[in-house]
Amino acid sequence: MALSKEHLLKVYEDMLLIRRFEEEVEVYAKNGTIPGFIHLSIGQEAAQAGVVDVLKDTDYKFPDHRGHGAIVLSSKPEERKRCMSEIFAKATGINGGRGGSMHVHDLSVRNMGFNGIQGSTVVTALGTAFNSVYRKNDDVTVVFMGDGTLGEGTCHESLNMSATWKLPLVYVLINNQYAISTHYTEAHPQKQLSTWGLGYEVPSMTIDGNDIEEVIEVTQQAVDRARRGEGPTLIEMMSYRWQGHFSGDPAAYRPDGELEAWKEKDPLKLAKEKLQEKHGVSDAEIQAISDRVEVEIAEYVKFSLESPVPKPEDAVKYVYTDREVEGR
Amino acid sequence: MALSKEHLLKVYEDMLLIRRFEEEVEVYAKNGTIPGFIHLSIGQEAAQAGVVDVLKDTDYKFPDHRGHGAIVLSSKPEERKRCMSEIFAKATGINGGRGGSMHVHDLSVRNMGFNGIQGSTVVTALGTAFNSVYRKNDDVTVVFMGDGTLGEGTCHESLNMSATWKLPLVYVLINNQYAISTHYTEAHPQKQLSTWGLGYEVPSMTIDGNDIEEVIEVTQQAVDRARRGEGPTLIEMMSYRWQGHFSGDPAAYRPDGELEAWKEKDPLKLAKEKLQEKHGVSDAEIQAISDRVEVEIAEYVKFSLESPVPKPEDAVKYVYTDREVEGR
Amino acid sequence: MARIISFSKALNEAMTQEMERDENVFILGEDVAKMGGDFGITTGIWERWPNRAFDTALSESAITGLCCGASVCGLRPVAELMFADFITVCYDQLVNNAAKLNYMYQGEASAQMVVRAVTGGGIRCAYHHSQCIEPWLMNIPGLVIVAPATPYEAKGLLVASIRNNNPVVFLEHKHLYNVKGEVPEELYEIPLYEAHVEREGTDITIVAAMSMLKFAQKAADEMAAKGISVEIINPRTIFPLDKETIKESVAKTGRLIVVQEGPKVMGYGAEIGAMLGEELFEYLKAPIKRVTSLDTPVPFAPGMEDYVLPHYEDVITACNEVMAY
Amino acid sequence: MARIISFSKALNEAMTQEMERDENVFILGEDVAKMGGDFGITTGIWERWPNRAFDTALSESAITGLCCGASVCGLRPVAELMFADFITVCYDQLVNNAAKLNYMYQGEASAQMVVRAVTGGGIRCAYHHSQCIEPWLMNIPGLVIVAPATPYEAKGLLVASIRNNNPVVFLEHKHLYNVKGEVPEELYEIPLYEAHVEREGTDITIVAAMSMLKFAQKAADEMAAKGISVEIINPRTIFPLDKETIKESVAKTGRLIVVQEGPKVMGYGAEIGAMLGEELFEYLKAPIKRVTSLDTPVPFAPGMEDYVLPHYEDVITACNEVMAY
Ligand SMILES: Cc1ncc(C[n+]2csc(CCOP(=O)(O)OP(=O)(O)O)c2C)c(N)n1
Ligand SMILES: Cc1ncc(C[n+]2csc(CCOP(=O)(O)OP(=O)(O)O)c2C)c(N)n1
Ligand SMILES: [Mg+2]
Ligand SMILES: [Mg+2]
Repeated sequence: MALSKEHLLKVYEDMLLIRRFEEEVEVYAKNGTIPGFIHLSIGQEAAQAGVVDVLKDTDYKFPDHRGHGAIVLSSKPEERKRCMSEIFAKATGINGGRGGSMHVHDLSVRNMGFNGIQGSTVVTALGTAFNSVYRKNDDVTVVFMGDGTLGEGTCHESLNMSATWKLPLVYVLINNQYAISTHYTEAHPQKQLSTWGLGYEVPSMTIDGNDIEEVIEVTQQAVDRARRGEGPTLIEMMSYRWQGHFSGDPAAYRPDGELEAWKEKDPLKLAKEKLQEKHGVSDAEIQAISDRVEVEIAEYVKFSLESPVPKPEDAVKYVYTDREVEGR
Repeated sequence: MALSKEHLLKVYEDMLLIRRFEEEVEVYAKNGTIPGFIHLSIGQEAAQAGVVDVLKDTDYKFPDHRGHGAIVLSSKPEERKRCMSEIFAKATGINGGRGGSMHVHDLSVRNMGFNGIQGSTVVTALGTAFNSVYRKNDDVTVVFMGDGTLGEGTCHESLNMSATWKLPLVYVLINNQYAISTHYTEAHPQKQLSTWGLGYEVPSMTIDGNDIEEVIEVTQQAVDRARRGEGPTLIEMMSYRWQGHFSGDPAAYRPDGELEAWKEKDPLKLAKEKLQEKHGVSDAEIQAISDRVEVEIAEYVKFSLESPVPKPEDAVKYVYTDREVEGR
Repeated sequence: MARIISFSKALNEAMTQEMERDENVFILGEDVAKMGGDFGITTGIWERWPNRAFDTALSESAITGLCCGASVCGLRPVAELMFADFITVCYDQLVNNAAKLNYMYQGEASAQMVVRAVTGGGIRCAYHHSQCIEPWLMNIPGLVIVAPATPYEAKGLLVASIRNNNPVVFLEHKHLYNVKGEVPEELYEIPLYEAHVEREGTDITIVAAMSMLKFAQKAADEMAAKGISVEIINPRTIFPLDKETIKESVAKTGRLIVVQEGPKVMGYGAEIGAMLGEELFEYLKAPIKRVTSLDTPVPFAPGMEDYVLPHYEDVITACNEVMAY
Repeated sequence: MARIISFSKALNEAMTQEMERDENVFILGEDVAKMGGDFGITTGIWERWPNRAFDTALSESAITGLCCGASVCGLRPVAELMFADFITVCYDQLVNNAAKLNYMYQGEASAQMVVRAVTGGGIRCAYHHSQCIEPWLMNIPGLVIVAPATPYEAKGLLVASIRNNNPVVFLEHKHLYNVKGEVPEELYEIPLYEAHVEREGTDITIVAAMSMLKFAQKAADEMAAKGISVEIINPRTIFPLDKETIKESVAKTGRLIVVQEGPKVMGYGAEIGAMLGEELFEYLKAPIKRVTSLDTPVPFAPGMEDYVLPHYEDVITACNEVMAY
């Protein structure tokens, strides 16, 4: 599906925002400002931006561990800097700094956050999808997962149940070729992972996850189907992460030239070419987008750096809804 | 595949042995002699007898909770009475009475026993199959599972791994229509469960599990394939359990007439008809088989009833391989 | 006048009345709807609310995962786990998801779910259908484990558990299902986190939950005949423990016996014992005692299983020993 | 002369030398083969034995289930679980399968497997990558939990674990990987089930495992300067505990402090505390003390995480308190 010029411009800007967000996060992860480990989604912007573009604020989103992009784009514009300061472990973080990179949620836009156990959100997502059926509304749930995550037993239990009950659930399986160092063909028997979904008689397809137009088109169909109450869809989006598994992983397991080949399929480059060649967007317009994004990101970084750290003693808050836990 | 007369006679006797074994177990379960609960396999004799018929003593067998038939037929003839006395919780039981109906194993014939957690043996079976590859021998592993058990996440992890690594593993999925009270169409989205296996590009088929000839033919092919190192196969065998889920379950969830319709497809009746009509086996020959089986079963029962109970204090044995546990 | 019903019926009534009161409550699990549950506890619910009672596949992770997600949307799922031993296949959802949701969501949403689980031994079902699972969950802040001992508690604690906003693992001991007792018809809550002093006494404190309570009661009677006064504490909520009530009691008696089904090692008796050794050292007049199962899996043969399970006589021996000390 | 290597290297050497010695030993897990493990612990093994090192899918139940089945065939699998927190998704295979196999098979075969698991907090990875899991497994007879504190122990205990015929969960604390120490080049075993007296003393017994040992050592030094003599016990095998060594020590000192990472409630300190309250009551001169993490999940922000983890100062306070009692 060809997007309108306006639409493509919008998602191009979204993708650029992710790219730049991740690049800055990488800088501060590498220099030690950001604690813990960080999974970057550079190279996978189209899958994240495209899916979020299709969703409403009232749809439930389960980003995965490589989900900064989906997280930031799901957020209200004024909250985006707080997504970054969360990753910086700051008190202004959208979760007060207690979650960090792997656990950024914002219930006000139904970003449900991630759970560090791979495959866990894949079953939690059953619950929000079930809720739509129970309450007879048309909210859709989308869960992001990786090619590696498909190894977990929960994926089976989830697809089996959502398909049996026709829950409004879309599985976005970003096949970025690797689970840490293990290529997907070494962990799964089928040639394309989406074949798996067919075993449940669930509509399942493999698409170019770097082509934002294709991502939006196919996701829209799946979301529409879910909203109509016709059940789940599994979309395998082929893509590639440019960085290693986590920021700092040298990714020595990748064959020579593989990264370079995928850089040719850079989703931003593809979108930009379309904008320029098909829609006649000028260099100046592209530059203007870039400038806007720079301003935006610079603000996030500044905010993140300048924010105070959380109060240590707040660590004992919220263990129970109705009981205190002893502090020091 | 048509079996020879001798072969069909043999497996007919096998099936009759299961039938009579189960009928006696039911009597003593109902009158309280056998403790705990009992899952009977009456109606499913062909699937069990047929599969075991194909296997060697050196093949690994993982019976399921409804597996008395496969267990008894896997055993050496002189040990079969000890399978029954195990169910009777007797010291002479093949596991000293500590396991009971759900946990009868005999490592000397590679009956690996069951684990009460549905889906557990489905992953344990990976290990024995893996062993064949590691040691470069051609032992095959067969794991029995039910339609309900397919709900467990372990099934996915197992098939995914065995297919990726081409392990010599045959999944015998006895679809007896129900998991306790829940019909398989209410727990799974696909029309035939074997479709699921196709998602892994694993040869998967649905057969008449009450036709012992078909069971043997298809199992033989799967076992041969496994022995050749070509990987796993999933065989869905359609069948029906005549009794409720456990001995004592009134099975009120079954629609009127369903049981009667399946009794028409009694695997013993089908085999007997073939023997008589196609192979010209006489009533006297059939009677002779029946008589032999009666003598056999009567001996098992007598042995089970007369055996002593285990020593209570043996309960502390074998917790660790190299440490004692305190008794009373 | 007082109505006498079974523990099973009390549970059924708790769910039914809560479902009448709050349409966010629903039930799900294997065979809980059309059949009314493997133990018949959910009988009649599906007939009345076919859209609020769900039979599932054998998918305990999906069941509990669904509960987590649905909770966050404001629903109040009540799942049945059939045998508590099966908690092992959805352990992750309880430990790493449900227990931490309120913490992760900073109090904005929580896993306000109940997982009913049938616990304990004695029915000759061996290794995987006889275990006491509470110790496996008691190191997990965020979880609540509730353990009724009477029909009255069954109803009042289940109502409270359904209304509670934390994830509750609700233990139902197999041997209690047919026990009968007085249960008010109207809805009532028994507060969570509060142990109940079943009987006051001055010489020995016995802590005993669920089916072990009867051992404590019998022992208290037997000791009373000898002039020894036993105080019995029924924790009701096993985790987090009501330390105050236990401490108050032992501060008075100076002697503690924990009667606990399940292996001795790292049962709840361990936490109670250590807690007293820490906080009530100066009050202890005798060594603490744990009367428990042996440290083995649960075997099938009745004689073997009975050998492994806690023995009443050991409660009496423990009483005598702490008094003689 | 003495060779100094890291804890990581010691583990690698243990596996490598055991694989040289016994062809039944093999390794498997996520990224353990070609990449040499997420933490690099299995580096070089796949290069040497490409048919004895296996990268798997993200399927922890399949991995541990495979270990059980392969063990029964006489193999000796060594699986890596990456983060110990992931034990939740294969908890069933450890608790209901591996732990019970020898019992079920009446000693004819057992789960002679090792599951290596990277444990503990302090690396700013929040709720699901920072937990101490040993308490979740200590109520399960049949399991063994091993917890080395030094490079020397890492090698000797891993060798012993591989040779042991019970299922061993082998804990590797993240903070120890880079610690260096003396490690003999040749193969040696450190026996399981035996605690090690790290330092003899007469006034206070401190029990501390893995990375907590350094707190104990520092505290012992600090107290020694004040003339107080601390005995340090490193359990090495956390389950089953070497009760005798602990009892012998406390019989002498009369004072016990357990330093434990992970929440206080139902950590191993609970079992040790209760055991002493039972068996060594008359020797105790002061309340027992547990210095532990707070009873919360592990948060991400460094200040918050540090607040939750055990504090060294609390060890000193505990020492002063038991001496002042
Ligand atoms: C249950 C579990 N097992 C293992 C891990 C460790 N782990 C985190 S991400 C990851 C790889 C995931 O691969 P994939 O799903 O393809 O996502 P990608 O990282 O490629 O985006 C692994 C093994 C985990 N977090 N949880
Ligand atoms: C993990 C787990 N969940 C639930 C059960 C309880 N249970 C035992 S058998 C059974 C039904 C199994 O159905 P199926 O696999 O179709 O086998 P069948 O009984 O029909 O032979 C259930 C739910 C169990 N033992 N383990
Ligand atoms: Mg990937
Ligand atoms: Mg069935």
